[in-house]
Amino acid sequence: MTIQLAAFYFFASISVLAALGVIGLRNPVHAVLSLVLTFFSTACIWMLLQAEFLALALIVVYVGAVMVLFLFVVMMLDIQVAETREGFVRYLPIGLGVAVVMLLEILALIGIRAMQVVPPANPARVDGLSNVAWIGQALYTEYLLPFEVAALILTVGMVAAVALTLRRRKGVRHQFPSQQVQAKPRERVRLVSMPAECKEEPKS
Amino acid sequence: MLSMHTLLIIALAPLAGAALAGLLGRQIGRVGAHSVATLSVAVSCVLSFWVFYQLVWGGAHSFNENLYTWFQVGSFSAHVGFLVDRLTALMMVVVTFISLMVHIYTIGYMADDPGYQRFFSYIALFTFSMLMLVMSNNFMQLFFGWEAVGLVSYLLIGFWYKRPTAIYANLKAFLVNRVGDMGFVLGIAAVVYFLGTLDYAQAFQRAPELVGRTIQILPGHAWSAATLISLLLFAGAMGKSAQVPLHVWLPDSMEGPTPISALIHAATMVTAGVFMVARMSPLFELSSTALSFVLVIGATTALFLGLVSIVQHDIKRVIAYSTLSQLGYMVAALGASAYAAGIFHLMTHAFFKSLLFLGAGSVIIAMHHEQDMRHMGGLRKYMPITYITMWVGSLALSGIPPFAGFYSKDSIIEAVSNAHLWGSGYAYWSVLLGVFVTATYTFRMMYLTFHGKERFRVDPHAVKGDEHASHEPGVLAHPPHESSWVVTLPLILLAIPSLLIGAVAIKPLLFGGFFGSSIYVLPAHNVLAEMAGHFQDWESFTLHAFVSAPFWVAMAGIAVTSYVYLVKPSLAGRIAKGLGPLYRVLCNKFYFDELYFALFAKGGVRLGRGLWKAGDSTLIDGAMVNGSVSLVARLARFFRVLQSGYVYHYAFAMILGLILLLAGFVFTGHA
Amino acid sequence: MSWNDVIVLLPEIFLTGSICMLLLLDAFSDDRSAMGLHRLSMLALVLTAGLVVWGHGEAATSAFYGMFINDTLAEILILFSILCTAIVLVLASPYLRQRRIAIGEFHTLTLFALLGVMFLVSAGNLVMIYLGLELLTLSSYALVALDRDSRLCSEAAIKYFVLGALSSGMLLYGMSLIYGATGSLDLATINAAIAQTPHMTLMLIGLVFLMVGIAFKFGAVPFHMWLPDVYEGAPTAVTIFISSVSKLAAVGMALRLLDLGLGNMGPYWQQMLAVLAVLSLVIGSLVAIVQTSLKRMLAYSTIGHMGYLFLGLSAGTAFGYASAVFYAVAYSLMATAAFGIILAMSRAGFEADQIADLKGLNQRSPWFAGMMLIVMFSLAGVPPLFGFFAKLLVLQAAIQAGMLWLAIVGAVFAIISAYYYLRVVKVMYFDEPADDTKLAPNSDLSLRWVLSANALVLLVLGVTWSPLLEWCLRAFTS
Amino acid sequence: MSHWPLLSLLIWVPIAGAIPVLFAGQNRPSTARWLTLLISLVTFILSLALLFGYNYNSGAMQFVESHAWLPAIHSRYGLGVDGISIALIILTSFTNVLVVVGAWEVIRDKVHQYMAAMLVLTGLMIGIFAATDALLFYVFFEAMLIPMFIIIGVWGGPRRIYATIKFFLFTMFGSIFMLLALIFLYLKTGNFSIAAMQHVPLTMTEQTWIFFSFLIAFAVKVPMVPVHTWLPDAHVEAPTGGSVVLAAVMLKIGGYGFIRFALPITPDAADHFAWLVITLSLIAIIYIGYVALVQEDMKKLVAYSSVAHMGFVTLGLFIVFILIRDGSVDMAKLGIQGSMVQMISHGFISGAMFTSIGVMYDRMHTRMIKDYGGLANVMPWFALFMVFFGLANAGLPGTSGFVGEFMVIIASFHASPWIGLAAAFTLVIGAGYTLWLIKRVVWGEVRSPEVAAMKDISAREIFVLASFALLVLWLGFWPEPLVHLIHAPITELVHTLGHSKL
Amino acid sequence: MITLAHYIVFAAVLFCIALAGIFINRKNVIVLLMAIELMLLAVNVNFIAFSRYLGDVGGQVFVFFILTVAAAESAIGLGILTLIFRNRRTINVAEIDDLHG
Repeated sequence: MTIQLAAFYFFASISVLAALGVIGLRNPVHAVLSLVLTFFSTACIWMLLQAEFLALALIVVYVGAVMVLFLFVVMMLDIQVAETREGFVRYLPIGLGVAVVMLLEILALIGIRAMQVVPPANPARVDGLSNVAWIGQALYTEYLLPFEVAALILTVGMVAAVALTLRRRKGVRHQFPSQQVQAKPRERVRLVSMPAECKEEPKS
Repeated sequence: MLSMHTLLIIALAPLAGAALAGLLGRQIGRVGAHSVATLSVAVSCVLSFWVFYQLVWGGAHSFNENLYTWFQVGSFSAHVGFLVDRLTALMMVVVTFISLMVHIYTIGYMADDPGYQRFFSYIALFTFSMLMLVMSNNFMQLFFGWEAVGLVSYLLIGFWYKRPTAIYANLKAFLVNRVGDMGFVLGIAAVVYFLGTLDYAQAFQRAPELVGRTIQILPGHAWSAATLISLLLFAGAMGKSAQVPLHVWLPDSMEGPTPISALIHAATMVTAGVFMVARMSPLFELSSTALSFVLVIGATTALFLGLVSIVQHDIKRVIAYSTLSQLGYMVAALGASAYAAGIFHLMTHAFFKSLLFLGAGSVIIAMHHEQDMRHMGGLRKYMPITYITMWVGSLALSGIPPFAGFYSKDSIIEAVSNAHLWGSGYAYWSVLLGVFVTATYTFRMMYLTFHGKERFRVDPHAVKGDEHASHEPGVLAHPPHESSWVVTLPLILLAIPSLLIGAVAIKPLLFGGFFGSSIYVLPAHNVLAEMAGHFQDWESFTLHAFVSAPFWVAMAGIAVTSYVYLVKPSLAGRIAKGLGPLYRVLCNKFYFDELYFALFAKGGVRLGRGLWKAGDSTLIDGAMVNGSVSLVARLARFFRVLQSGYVYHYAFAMILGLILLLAGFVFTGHA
Repeated sequence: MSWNDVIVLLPEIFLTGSICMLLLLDAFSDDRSAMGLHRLSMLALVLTAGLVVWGHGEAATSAFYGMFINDTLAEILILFSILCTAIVLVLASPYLRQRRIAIGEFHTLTLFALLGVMFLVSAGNLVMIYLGLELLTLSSYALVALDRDSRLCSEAAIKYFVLGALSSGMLLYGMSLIYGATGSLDLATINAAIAQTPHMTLMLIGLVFLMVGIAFKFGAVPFHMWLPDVYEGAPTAVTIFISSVSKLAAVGMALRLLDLGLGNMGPYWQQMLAVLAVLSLVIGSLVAIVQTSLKRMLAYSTIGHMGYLFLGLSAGTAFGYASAVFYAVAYSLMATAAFGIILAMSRAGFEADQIADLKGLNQRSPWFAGMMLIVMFSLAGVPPLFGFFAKLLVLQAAIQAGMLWLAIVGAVFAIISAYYYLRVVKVMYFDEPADDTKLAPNSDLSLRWVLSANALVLLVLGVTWSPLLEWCLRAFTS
Repeated sequence: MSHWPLLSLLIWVPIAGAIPVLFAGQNRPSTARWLTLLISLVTFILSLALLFGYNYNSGAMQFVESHAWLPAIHSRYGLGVDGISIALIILTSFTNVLVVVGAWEVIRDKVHQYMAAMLVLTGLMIGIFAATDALLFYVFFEAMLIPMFIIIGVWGGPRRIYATIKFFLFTMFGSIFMLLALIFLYLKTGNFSIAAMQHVPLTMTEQTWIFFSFLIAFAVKVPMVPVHTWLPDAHVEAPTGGSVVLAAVMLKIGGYGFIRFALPITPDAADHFAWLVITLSLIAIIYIGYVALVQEDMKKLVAYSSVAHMGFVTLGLFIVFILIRDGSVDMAKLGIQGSMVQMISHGFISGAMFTSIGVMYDRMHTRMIKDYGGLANVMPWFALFMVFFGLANAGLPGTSGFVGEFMVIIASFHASPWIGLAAAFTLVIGAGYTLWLIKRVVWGEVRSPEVAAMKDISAREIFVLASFALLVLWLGFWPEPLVHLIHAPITELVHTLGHSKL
Repeated sequence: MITLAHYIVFAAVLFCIALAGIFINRKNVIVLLMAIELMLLAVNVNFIAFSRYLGDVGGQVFVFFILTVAAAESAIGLGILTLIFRNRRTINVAEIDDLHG
């Protein structure tokens, strides 16, 4: 067992455990933190794959921005922890069962044996490029159009987030002291005549 | 010579009369209606006589021409056309003459009926239909006339459509006839099948080809083609001519006005079956099986339905059952291959039976629509003309020489006795005993009606208002009186042939080769030819009667009846009581009606309802249609529940789908 | 990259520019009724359509290293997407105004979604598929949630979002496996590599995962669960968009992935599609019967219709693809009309989305009842309406491909599905109006005109659709 | 005349005519009525024009029109008629006139829509009979359901919704399989021309599948047992005009379909399964006869009698195979002739029967037999017609009802005496249910004060009934013109059927 | 050595955990969103691994886009989440079932 392999097992087991924590932990805050841990350890695995740029991006973009956003929302919404456990245990066996079946199917089909190959030499290294340069070159030539479209997607994300959450404060009730002062008794009490009883409408 | 135009006028004049009287009845009024109808029939009658004259004495040949093509499919075609030979001409004369008599009679009989115009329209239409039937030169047109007379019969039986019994009777009449017609149509189909044509002339010409041809009706059972055709055709005759077991409609048909009973249900329409069989003689002759069948049926009808007549109280029903019995004689004659005798009896019967019916009608008018003989008696002094003419008819019916009926009936009995077919022994005894029965019921009727004590009383206050309203039986508002001349004139005019026609016609009709080629008899079957050997003239025939069995049998019947009804009136009741079970069977007409009602009417309705409920409602709509609908609905509701609204269920469904796709396609697909 | 690439991309670029303009205009304008915005959007759509037509040549061209493909298929789908979007915008304007839903955002998001469709159906690369799809779906999520104060809208949005993300996760997983098996993201290269790949099982799993993503987009059973809830919960204007433009996009995506990318695995995915088709026909047709909500019923009917569309796709022949595209076009035109009439009948506070709400429409508004009649019979597949011929073609494709049993299943469920369309007609024509205040169609004139034209087109196209089919066939026979 | 697109006019005049009628609107009913009548009359006269330009000696399609329609799938706008089509087209346009007149005052609500629906229906039905392109045929065949669906659903009786949906789904159920068959045939022949389909060789397996597709489609339409149950329901609930069209024309489409499609396209399969159809036909004649006997609703009774009568149509068509096998070509022709005559005749008679029931319904608002009785007392003219049509329905010679039955019975006796026997049973059972109905409704004492208050028929009603009656009589006394009209195509058909496609 | 299989298995495990997280979740919507992030993570692992072993840059570029899109997606998802919370005062998925049938 090489050191890489040991590192892989280490990070992979942390990742998996943390992932289980994400879906299993009672407190959403803990779940988010658990997800952060998963990301971290997975980023390390990516490092093992010599994908340095993406590993860093994962930490910076995800852990740094997205997860914080999650955390922020969790805090803001002030969710009660108690209400969130019902049914979990009851559905756990079947859920796990299905997940395991799924996993077994995938694994059985992927053909693990055929995949027990060692990686070739890193083409970037061979060309003397860094991982970042390697990606960057592809991104600005071959993948230019997707890159632009990705920009559009981010714009949509922004527009959508604004459209969904930005409030122009319509529903809020403000006090208008000047109007209150000018109020007259007639405006305060309104007499409404109503029938003494209401007939039961026969429900069809 | 005969021309198409003449024949067309004969046939269509009554139709025109019917249309005018029917459709414009309100406009032309009662007088207009009866004038038009009577006149049209009179034209037909006169021309028919002329045709008859031309054919018999004028030397004209038979007429056979098509008028127009009804349809033509490939080489198979149906036409409308006329075949007028002596047989036809005789029928035309009988039909139009009696029809004319009935028209005249009706003017008086129906004088105060609200449906006067309608009635004239119907009987004129009947004349047309009957003429189409007898004048036809092909099976299709024959069937047309056949059904058309049935239609008019239906309409006329139900003429008083408010009466529940009348509309019951007409439905029954139509349906029973239809059973026969079903056979008839199949018979026609069989004719087409074997002979390939609907035309009489061609069919008869090809008839010999039938010999030896068979058809497999049931696997392994070969039927002679001629037998099949004949039996099927005869089924039609059984319906129309009311032979056992399809006779049940005829007594009920007396619900119609009396002139109709005379015209249709005694003289003309019911004899269509006899006519038809005579017409088809080239076919029937080829099958002795069929002839035996015809013979047995006819003889049975003659005897057993005559018996029923003895116990009837309704004057018209007595005559009706008598008609059945006499039709049986005619059919028996046909079965014995004595077609001419059958036609001869048909003719004499037409005269005397319509005479009897019209006479009965006259009595009924006098009795203010009372028909029960138990409330009559001693009428002879009130209505002498009716009395006398009816006696003429009765004697003719009973076969007393020298009245017309004697000649025809006696020759039938002799013919049957000479027949060699299977069942002819039975037939002979039946027709012979039938003579006794005939005399019995005829004289009983005459005695009960015209002789003895008056069993009615006259009470001017008993009846108020409507004449037709039912009133206490046996109570009359006015004393009975003789009918007006329009009623009695036909009686007299019919009495004359009833008296004379037998003596006049026997020689030419039976032994003189009158029918020529119209009727075909195999030499082996030709009983009349045998009889012709010792026939000299009508006088000797008459004298011979006094040493023959039928005459003395008739006399015995008369003697018994006279004793019972004239000498000892109380005896009748005692006899009835003494013969309890037999009497009841006769009163209930051998339970035919009950049986048929239970089996076909009720049974049919029950079967229909059962099929409807079980088939349409339960099986098709219930199980197949609504079953699949409810299955769909149940499935739909089930699947709907799956759409629970919980996002994790949705996700679960997706993942399950994924797993199944993986399992299904990758495991199996790749292996 | 060259100028040529830019020219090929001109419609997209123009539309992007227009959207940016609109965004700015919306942000800095006070005109809350946003008529100006609306007119500009329409203008942008018309011009984009013009550019699409102008830029299209006979032969297929690709740009940006095969990322972008400009061919007849893309042209058809884009043009009809633009048409449907335009219909949506016209119909939505009064609707949004009455409910005070942000018109500016609606317009921009809708156009973004359209842009996504344009990229998606022109994609020549898995990356472009993914990005186009996400551009479309992210906009759609936001559109569904746009009526912010509505409980139902937000519920629909979260369901749509979660399940949509799940499906795109699966799609990505499939893409990753296919990438792993073939070593390429370019669709044509993938297809070429299938023959030599040693990882056939990997391809197959990838295919299954891809299929999930595709089926989800169509709403095929069992990946359909989002569809009724979203259709019902979303604002009607958005429902129109999702039911029409999204389906056009889905068929484009399916054809790009399955035909262009995995055409050499045809036998596998044809079988899969056939199974999904049957399931969709069954569930869609059956569950629609028991619905009381019109929108929901139409949603289930959509599932059934997607089953028919799959009949064409699963045939795997040029004619089958053409018939599927034809079906998508027909369906989207029917959907805009059907939901459009619901929209026209609704007012703020009364959504007219229950079947019973249409009671006695014939007495209130015979014209719209007649239009709805046309639409319903067209959906039911009764000739001479457009919907019938769409069914005819997919059935033909199925039979031609030897899948007679599939055609028979389709035929049987056509009968069952006819029932619920009839029910709508029944309510409109045979029932008395329940309450005389309801059921006045919206008085907006352009809405009425567009809707009427939309419905009548189903009748007119019903007997003159031949060029459309020829056009679709051209997309696959070049 | 020949260069006029006569058939197109026949189809499109009524359909286009529906538009102005529709625009006459709710508030101008009499405009709508007169306009409709005018259009109907024009259509009728145009249809009569077919008779004059028709070459009686040719079995080929005449008045042919053919234009490109859907080149993408090689479907053409192809029209053409032979004698069979002409007979049915005239029946359609004629019935339409009478229906319009019959509905004059009866339909009061939404007159314009009713009239427009009737016109559209007429145009579509004419289209069915005139189409020589299978797809075009199918389009008309299905499209026709829409107006009928509306007619029953809007102007029908209390259970109209059940009835109309049942009607629609049953018919669609049948036709959708036919569509599959047509597509299959299209793929075989490369176009949708019916003539081409008739000539394309097919294996027995193919023929069997196709035959059953057609069988389902047309059996529903005819209707044959056991897919007939939509008919009683639809008839009972439909307004009078709807019932008349349904019975008089729509059922004929089934028979027409057999003649045009099922028999010539799949002769061998039809031959092979003729026993099945014959059995079903005989069941229809006997079983349905009994079922009709016990109906309590007049319309239902007549509807069932329609099923029984249409049994003769299918019987006549399928005994042909036995006859051809036996070499009785003339009898085979007779069988088909009988079917055709029966179809036309049934059009008149059932149309008249439903009109009569409508007349009663308009006065009493009930169709239950037990509510009536003794109509002859208060409505003598009506009674005349009712009895007349009743007897015609029972197949009395001299009326059209007899001719077809007579022909079919004769032909079927040729095929087998047992078939003949079973078919002839209609003489009894048909008379049974019809005359029992007449007895209970027309004859007898006036049943109730409501009946006593009924007024005899108006001139308008007399016109309608008398028109039917004249035709019934005409066909009964002289069927040759009709027989001659359809003779050439039938000869051709029998010739086709005599040759195996295998 | 670490083989490709290691990474693929690892990704598959993560992927299945994410799936399980989605459908056995009876808690709040946030966990759903996080499970989706996990799923994307699994996909990314796949891509990077394949990219490495194929020596092709495409996989890594794809991951770049996935990360980008996921960010936008999170923004929208959280936006919707807040809407839900605002309208219903809960984000419990078991209570969000107004739309069903």
